Amino acid sequence: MFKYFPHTGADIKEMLGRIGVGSLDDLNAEIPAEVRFNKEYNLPVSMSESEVREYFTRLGNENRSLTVFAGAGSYDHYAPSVVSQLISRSEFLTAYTPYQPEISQGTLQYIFEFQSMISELTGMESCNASMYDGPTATAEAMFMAVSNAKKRNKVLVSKTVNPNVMRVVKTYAFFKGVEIAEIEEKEGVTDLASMKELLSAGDVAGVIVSSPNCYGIVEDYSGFSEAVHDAKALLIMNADPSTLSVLKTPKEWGADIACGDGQTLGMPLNFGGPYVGYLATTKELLRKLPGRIVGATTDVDGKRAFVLTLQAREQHIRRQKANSNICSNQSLMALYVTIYLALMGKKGLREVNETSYAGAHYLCDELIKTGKFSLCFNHPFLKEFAVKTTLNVDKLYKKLLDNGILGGIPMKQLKPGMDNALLFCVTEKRTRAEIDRLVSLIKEEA
Amino acid sequence: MFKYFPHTGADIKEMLGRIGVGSLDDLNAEIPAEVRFNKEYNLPVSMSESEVREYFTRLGNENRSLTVFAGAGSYDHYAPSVVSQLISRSEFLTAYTPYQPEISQGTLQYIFEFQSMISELTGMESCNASMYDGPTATAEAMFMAVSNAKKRNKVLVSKTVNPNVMRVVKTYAFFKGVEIAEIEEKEGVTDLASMKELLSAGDVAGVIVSSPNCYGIVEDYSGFSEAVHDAKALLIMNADPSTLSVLKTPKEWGADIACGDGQTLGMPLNFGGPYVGYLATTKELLRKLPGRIVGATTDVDGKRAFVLTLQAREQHIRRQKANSNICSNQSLMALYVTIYLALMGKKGLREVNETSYAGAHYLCDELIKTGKFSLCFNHPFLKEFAVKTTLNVDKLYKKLLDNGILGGIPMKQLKPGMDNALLFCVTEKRTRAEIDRLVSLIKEEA
Amino acid sequence: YYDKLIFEISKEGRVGYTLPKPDFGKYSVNDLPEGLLRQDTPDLPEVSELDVVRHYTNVSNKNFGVETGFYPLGSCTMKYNPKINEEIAALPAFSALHPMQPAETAQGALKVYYELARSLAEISGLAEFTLNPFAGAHGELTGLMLMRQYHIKRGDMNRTRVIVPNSAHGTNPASAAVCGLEIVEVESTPEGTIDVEKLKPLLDETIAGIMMTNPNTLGIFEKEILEIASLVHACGGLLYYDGANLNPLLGVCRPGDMGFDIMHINLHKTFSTPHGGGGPGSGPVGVAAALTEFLPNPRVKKVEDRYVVETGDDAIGSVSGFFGNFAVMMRAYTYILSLGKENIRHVGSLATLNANYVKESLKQDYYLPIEGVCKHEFVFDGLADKSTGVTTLDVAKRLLDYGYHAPTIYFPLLFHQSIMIEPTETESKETLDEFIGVMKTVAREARENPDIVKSAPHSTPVRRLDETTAAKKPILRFKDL
Amino acid sequence: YYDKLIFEISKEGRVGYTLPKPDFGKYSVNDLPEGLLRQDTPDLPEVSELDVVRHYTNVSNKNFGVETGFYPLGSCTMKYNPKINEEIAALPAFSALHPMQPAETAQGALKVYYELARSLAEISGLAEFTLNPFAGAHGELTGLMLMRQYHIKRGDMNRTRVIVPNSAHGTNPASAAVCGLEIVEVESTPEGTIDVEKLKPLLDETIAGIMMTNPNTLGIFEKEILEIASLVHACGGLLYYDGANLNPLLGVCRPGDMGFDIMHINLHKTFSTPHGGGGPGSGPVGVAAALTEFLPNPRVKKVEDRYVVETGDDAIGSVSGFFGNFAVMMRAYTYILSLGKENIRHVGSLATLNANYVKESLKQDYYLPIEGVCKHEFVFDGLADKSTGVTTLDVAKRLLDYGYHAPTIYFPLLFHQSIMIEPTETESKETLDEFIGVMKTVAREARENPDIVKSAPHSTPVRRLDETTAAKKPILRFKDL
Repeated sequence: MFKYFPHTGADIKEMLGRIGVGSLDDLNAEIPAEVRFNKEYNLPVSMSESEVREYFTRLGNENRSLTVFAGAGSYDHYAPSVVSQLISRSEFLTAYTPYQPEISQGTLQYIFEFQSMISELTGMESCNASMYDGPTATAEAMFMAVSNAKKRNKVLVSKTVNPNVMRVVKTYAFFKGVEIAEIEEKEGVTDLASMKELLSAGDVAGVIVSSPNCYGIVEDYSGFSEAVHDAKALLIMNADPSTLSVLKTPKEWGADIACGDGQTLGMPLNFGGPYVGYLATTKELLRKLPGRIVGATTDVDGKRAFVLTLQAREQHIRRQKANSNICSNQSLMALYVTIYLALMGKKGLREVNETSYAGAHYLCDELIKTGKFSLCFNHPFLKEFAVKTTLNVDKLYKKLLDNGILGGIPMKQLKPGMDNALLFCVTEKRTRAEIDRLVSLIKEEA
Repeated sequence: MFKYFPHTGADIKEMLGRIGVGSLDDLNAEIPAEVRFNKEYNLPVSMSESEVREYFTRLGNENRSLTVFAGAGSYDHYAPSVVSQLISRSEFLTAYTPYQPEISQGTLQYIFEFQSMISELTGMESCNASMYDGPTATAEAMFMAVSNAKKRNKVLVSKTVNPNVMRVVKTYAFFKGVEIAEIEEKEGVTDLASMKELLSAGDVAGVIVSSPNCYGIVEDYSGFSEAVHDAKALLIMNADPSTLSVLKTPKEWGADIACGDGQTLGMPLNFGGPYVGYLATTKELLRKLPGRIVGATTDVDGKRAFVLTLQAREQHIRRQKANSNICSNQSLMALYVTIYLALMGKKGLREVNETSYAGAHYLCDELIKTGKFSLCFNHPFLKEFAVKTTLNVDKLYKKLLDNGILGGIPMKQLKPGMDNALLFCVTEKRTRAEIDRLVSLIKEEA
Repeated sequence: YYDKLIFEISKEGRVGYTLPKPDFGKYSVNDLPEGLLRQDTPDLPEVSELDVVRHYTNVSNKNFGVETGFYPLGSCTMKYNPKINEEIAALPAFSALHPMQPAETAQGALKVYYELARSLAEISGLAEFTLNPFAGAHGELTGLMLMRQYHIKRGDMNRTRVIVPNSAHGTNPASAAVCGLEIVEVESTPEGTIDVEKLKPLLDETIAGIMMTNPNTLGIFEKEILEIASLVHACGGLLYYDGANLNPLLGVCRPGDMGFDIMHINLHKTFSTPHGGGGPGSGPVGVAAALTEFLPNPRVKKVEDRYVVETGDDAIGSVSGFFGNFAVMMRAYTYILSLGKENIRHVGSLATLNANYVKESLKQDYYLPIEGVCKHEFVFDGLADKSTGVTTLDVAKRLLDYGYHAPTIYFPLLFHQSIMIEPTETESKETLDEFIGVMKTVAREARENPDIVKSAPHSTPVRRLDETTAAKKPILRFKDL
Repeated sequence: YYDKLIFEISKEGRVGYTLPKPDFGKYSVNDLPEGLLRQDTPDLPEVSELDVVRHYTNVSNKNFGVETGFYPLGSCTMKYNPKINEEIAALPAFSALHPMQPAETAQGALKVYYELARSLAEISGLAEFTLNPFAGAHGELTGLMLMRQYHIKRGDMNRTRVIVPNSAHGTNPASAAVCGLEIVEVESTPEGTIDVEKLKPLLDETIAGIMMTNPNTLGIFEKEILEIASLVHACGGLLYYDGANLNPLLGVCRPGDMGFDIMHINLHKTFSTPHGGGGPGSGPVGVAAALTEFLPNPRVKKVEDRYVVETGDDAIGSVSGFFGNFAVMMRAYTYILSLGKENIRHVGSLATLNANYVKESLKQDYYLPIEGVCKHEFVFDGLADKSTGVTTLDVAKRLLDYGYHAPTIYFPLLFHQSIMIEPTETESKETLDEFIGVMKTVAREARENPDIVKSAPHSTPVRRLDETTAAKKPILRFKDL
């Protein structure tokens, strides 16, 4: 037999005997002949383990390892060795959703820690056990707002929200029948006046903004929550959680829901996934929160323990009226975040931002010094920034790639029309030498 | 502080207080000033984890990954993914020698399994918990023979033993005062007549031969054990344990001690280490066996359990007369062997040899077909063989390297004087395509 | 018993990280306008690296996984998660790829995506797959979006109702609702399959389609599937296949050949990727040829020998930021290549063999409401002896004491005391025999010493929990403890 | 409790492997002459991959490691084994290297060997290192060979005696014996250090040298080391430093500066590589300038910017097949680079701080035979209260119940009830405080409830073992069970 099938010939015979059928084939006797698959699959033949390794090594050689100056939703932050090694413990890796809490305290405890940490970062009181990714978490936040508003089903989204997030929000909205209106941007930031005008119709359930925004700009949301709340809508803020050790939190901005992607908390780029979404809200909106939630309790002996709780929400008891169909979380990636944040702690996460900030601003200044670059918008940024250039963007991008460097990303890939702009990102992993090399390659073109 | 030092400033102060000294420096007050090291170490400054990765990745790029047709003591067999992942479980990896058996049954049990498996392969009744590597295991076997013989301290070693083994044996022998005499080889195999002559002096404690030998030849040791035993000496056989699923065992040849390197049981090449030695013997010689040994017993509740046993042998009670100073084993590598053999089992290990045999003989035949090669010696071989060639050996070796292929190894590296020969090895990992490419590169030279 | 939270071993000034020293001079994040900066410091732990490692090692030991023991969790296909899958998924040549790097620099990764999608199409008998959805439920939602898009693009705007059997997985109606569809339940026959006669009257021009799984949640094959398919198609609807139960069909039949138009697959079930305590999973969605133009963006295509990333105008939109859970796909594709066509074909029958063996071995002790051959899983309706007062919950908890994960309980809802068992094909007869033995022991205990079962578990890290208080007074973070 | 052996879950016909299908036609190993072939089949297990994974996972759970809890094992330096070390050691760019591939194709690996050797030389104050020895004891043997070779090459053939303090590690005399040296014991002062006055008369022209460790096995620094060195050197002997106790010296002093000529280092102690349940370790040996020509083959040298492999004619020979345990070196070098010069300098003092803190906290409860500041470890001579009948063994076993590994016991032999404790610098004050608390609890139990201590452990996977029968009737393999 095969290494994943423990059945010996004798086993099969004995087992068929107990079942009372004559052959393996007889086990499928009730299946109509018309639908039986009697051919061979058109698939490769079995590869032995060393052939599998060989195959993927060869495929891997067809990928290029690049020095990443790109962000746009995926950030090349440092991923500690401890994390990947601990999450590979089979007790974490091969467990199911913690339906049996007595033998799942490992999963339940780390999710409780995850919720606690996300609460600390966002300032929110209530956090769930994680979502698929940032974009879907934002879409779920939108549904929360609509559900909360009862009759109103329009949601405003700022044009400065990352287009990847925007696309998913729009897709979800379309099929659920939620109306999306976009808030205009002005000089790279959300236009408060445009938002107020859209709110004035009185039919808005929620407003989605982001921090930093799709240009890397740290927007000033002063006055936003007041305007949104005056219109009886909810303010949803998609925020990069890594930045929340230094930037004003969604809570401080007056947001009702914080959401976003935890990839920045030390996850590998993974060609886009798995990442992990987070979704946090106020105490008041707790019961609108979709997905799994872990709470503390005690067992019959009075021992502290953790358990999936608030399961009796709409997707379970009124599932036909569900606002969310999510029934799992991105648990192992939540563990990734939890261990990452435990390692980095109070001090480390600030240092990540300090170093990224310094590197990004150094690069930005060096680019501007060439005389061929200027900031697209004159607003503060942290680790990511958009610059206009008089150079040929496509040629530059290609040249950097040829030299093993990814980015800046041509801004037109994100915002059609922004033909002469690039979006650069610098994390704490980028060294002075790497930046200087990037700049000198660019200077060759300048 | 540093990530591996959990001491906060407050901790240090409080701890010094309890100790009753004023500063960390005061803890070393008794050390004479003349020997205090008050300079800075001439070492690099601390690298953060991502810098460490970067550094070793760069160094790794200065190594060349080669398709291995070389053996000569290190064999490129398939190393299952299961093994490396299981041995990285911290309960195995970060444990000490199992001095406290109550909390070390994991280590003790797998060593018991290791001993059982090595016993099966060698045919021997008694096996220890593993040695450093094959060469040192062979040296220890030599000491066993000398100790067993009491007054005689000469040991014969066949010239067909791998020179790497020979060198270590000679080094150990020299300092311990054991006399080594070499048995002549004849047409690539140990000369029985030469051995008999050397034995006839009556001063020989042991005889060391190997299987397969340094040319890859599977020697026929018929008559050897009788001659050795007639001379009241012990027969020591260094055997590649991987081959023992198909080749006549040391026990079947009448050997008293089997030893060798377990690297062939699925260990990575590791640039030469860690590997693992094994040492097995008869029931009669059990108490001469150096190193750790695990035995079965019961606990006070009658539960089956395992424990380090026979510790009261000479290196402990008469340590000044010790025949061995070994006080650890190569435990984790013994686990490597154990898991490997569990996976491969009865059938798999035979298949490894079947495939290696077929590949090696195919390559050999293809080389001979070129008309430029012939076997050095006309004897049976398994996976490794030495060929003479009319081509320029150095040029050929270099050409293959330039094409990403290691080997055959120029035989002169092992046996000075064998200038026109190459030692090829083919394991089950080498595909037909790889062999054909090797042959076609050689044909370009032919 | 280790009972600390990471916050409880935190101490001011301790660190667990190293970061590169910045080398850029004067810049400081405090140069940002004061109003954009956080006023307080988040209360994250301060611990050493060893603290972290020891903490999460000890936390892990409070968990049960497939590698700890047998996990007969019905509907979850807790098969062995091969180690080689993990090794391959961790290859830096893939894990270090940025999702926005140009296709020409990620040909290896795009090939994995493309080939896996093709393999799934072959195995399911459908035309094309997207691998973007993140999980089974996400795949369902995506699949229903495709169903709606199909009708919308045909101008058939009134098809907003979807038929779901009353034995369906709980997510089916929820997914439909989130997709803006109204649910119509169709009843089951006493044998647990869809009642075709009851289905017929439901089929009209408002029906977008039907969601089914086959075998259904009772592990019973819907024999009348071809008739169902032709009825639904005749009314203009589409058939959605819930791939949660795909495992028994490998080598046996293909959803596409049964008339299904859309399906999702749980890579973490049928294709052996680990469940990870709840995720990340992956929920690829396949469609028949008529629906391929609606698949979500981005899409991976092969043009001659190269792989490209495309977006389509008729797509439903995007359901994910990038390409879905790529690292999970790496594992699934490794599994498919490892098995190859000659082994994949045995998966279904062996899974079915194991399920029937357990069922036949236990039907004296547990009440089997539906007789006959099941597929990969089956349902008992509690203990055969109904006089003991021992519930399905008690049985489940008692199994934990014996070192097993419990089966799925109280699902499907068709029975009051459902115990749903799915052994999967990777479990040996010995493991099944031991489990059968323990199930019989528990049945005997229920008769002879019911209290020990009712108060179980006894030997787990914690015992039964007060779930009521947890829900009534939710404590969701350390600060509120 | 999982109690099976892998052989006990074996079943004929089951497999746990896949191998490439040979593609070479007619060849078969059975073509070898009949007389060269094995007659029977070795009785290896036949199990599935899942069987193997679950078996060894469950077996691992019967073990205790540094990541499970505190391991205060004196003389063993059970410090934290950083995870990044493991990641780096596993890089295929190193682990796939064949030891015989030409130096020009292994420059990265040779550089690691070379740079690590240079780093150890800097840290120890010696001239050059070989990294070939596989373990501490192997390093000792190699070091003594170097000592003898030095005298032999000078024609000083009568130096065959080596002085060893009576507090020495057990391997010291054994290593000397294996190296053909005769042991001369020198007594200790009541403070546990070498009695210089007793040393003097031993020093004559038959003395090859002295083997010491400093701090010694009691954790006491040999203050008179400079006088000892000058005495031994004056008589023509050499000083060997047993590196088992190097940890407290990091940042404090260097063996070379104290006059030592030869030393070994245990990478698995001071340099944080894992102990692996007994190995693989690594025991590099360093020497003063006068001995470098004797270092074993092969040697790694730097010639301009390239690294080469050399052999030397005056070398003692070879002590290993190749370059030693290279993958262990990768870990140690990662550790050194991670710490860097600014952190390595703190290791010694912090290790000493931890040891003294525990010692001072427990000396009311346990009898401290030698007062004063210790270095990285110290020895109690059993409980302070000698009236209880509770032995050191009992205390050790009781600690297991509380989730600790036991300290080293009955070593050094100088005291009857030795308990040797070495906390290492990677343990936090909280961990030490908890350990101190438990040690005090055990001391109280010894007074108040001695039976619970004498019959400990109670909560471990197995309890005290019958070691006598194990040794009397040895059962060393499954077949003999």
